[in-house]
Amino acid sequence: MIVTLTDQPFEPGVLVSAFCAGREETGAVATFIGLARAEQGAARALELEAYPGFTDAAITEIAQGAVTRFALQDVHIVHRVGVITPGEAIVFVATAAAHRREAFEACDYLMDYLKSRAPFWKKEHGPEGPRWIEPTARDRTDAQRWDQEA
Amino acid sequence: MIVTLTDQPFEPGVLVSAFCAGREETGAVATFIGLARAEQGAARALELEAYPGFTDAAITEIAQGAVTRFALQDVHIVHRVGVITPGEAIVFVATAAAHRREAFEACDYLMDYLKSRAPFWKKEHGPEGPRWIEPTARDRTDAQRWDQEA
Amino acid sequence: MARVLLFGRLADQAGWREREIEAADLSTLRASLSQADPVLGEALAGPGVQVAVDKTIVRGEAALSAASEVAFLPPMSGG
Amino acid sequence: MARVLLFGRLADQAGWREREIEAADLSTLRASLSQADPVLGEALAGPGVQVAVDKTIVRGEAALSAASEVAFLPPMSGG
Repeated sequence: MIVTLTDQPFEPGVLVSAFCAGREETGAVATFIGLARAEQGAARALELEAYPGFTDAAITEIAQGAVTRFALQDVHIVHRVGVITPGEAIVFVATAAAHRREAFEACDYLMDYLKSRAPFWKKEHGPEGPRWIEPTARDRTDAQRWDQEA
Repeated sequence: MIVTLTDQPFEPGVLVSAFCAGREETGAVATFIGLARAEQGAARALELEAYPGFTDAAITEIAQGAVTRFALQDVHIVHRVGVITPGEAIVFVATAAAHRREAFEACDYLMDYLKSRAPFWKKEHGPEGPRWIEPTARDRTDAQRWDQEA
Repeated sequence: MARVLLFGRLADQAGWREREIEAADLSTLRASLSQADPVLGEALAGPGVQVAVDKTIVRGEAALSAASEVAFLPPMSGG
Repeated sequence: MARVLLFGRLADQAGWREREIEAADLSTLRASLSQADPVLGEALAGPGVQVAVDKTIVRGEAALSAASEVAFLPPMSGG
């Protein structure tokens, strides 16, 4: 399992190739890539702040829980921090499992956590200046699905 | 939208990089990669037969339906045919949407279709010789989830 | 002369995948195939076997032209 | 001397992200921060603001040593 925070742009495809390589007993790899949207100019850049040592530890703990919960063979999470411009990858999650249902559900679960509960602070730089973002109602609802099912 | 059947091995990461490139209004890319499992030697190779012109047309029709149903911005499907050895990619599905729920659900939906209903004929070459495979009960149940929700 | 295609286990059973056969309609084609190979004829009429004419699934009878492509499709396994 | 870290909007409000402050426990630290900047003091006590001591969330009081790292965390937005 790898969990990385990085302030440098990364190429999701390279991570996918490495994650899929040499897997003779993995039937299913699900991945998710979150990209920064331009929103027709409404969002010029996104700035993400993490607390190194705290944020990555929190994500690692959740990822370890997902490995047990969904019987995963492997997880790879990369999260950008710092200033991210439209079109760049913000987050990459890959899950490997014997079968597809587990791989999909774990990837979905991890993304819900990362988007709504992970310790990041998000600032949007738009035409009207910077603005701190709180989780949306939908982020909270999405994340709560897993509490009810647990 | 691209739907391709190929009898050549392909590298999923290369497809992911191409699919993600230059997307300024896509917030979410979900991908799934199905790999051939060795099953501790029980499966030596998988052989997939398609009906060119029929199989790809059927998949394209389902993918077009998914674009409408899940408000997708783009879909890319690549499916191997012929003899596939353990560790090789059998299927690649990528979906692009503004938000992650749609991207995930569409990818899940397309995989359920591809694994259980798409016009392929599958032969497993194991230690006891070749054997034609029928869809599993779980494949049928997974695919039926979408009928109930429709 | 219709172009007849067999897929999956039907091709294995028959020992061929593609053949040109003279037939004016599907029932004539089935009769001709059964006569040449009764085991195959039974398999083609078996449960779950579908027929496509010119890549479109057909239920029941269909007229065939010289250029018709008739495919016998056993239950699909998915990929 | 505890190492005090502010995150997100708290850092913007305070105009600093990291500072060394003398305090034997959290309540003393809060009082000291409030005295220097009452608006910040209020923000640090605001709804949803959590405190981590040495990267572990702490509720209520905590003793601080010279090597302690105290982080004030506004509501987390997710990534």
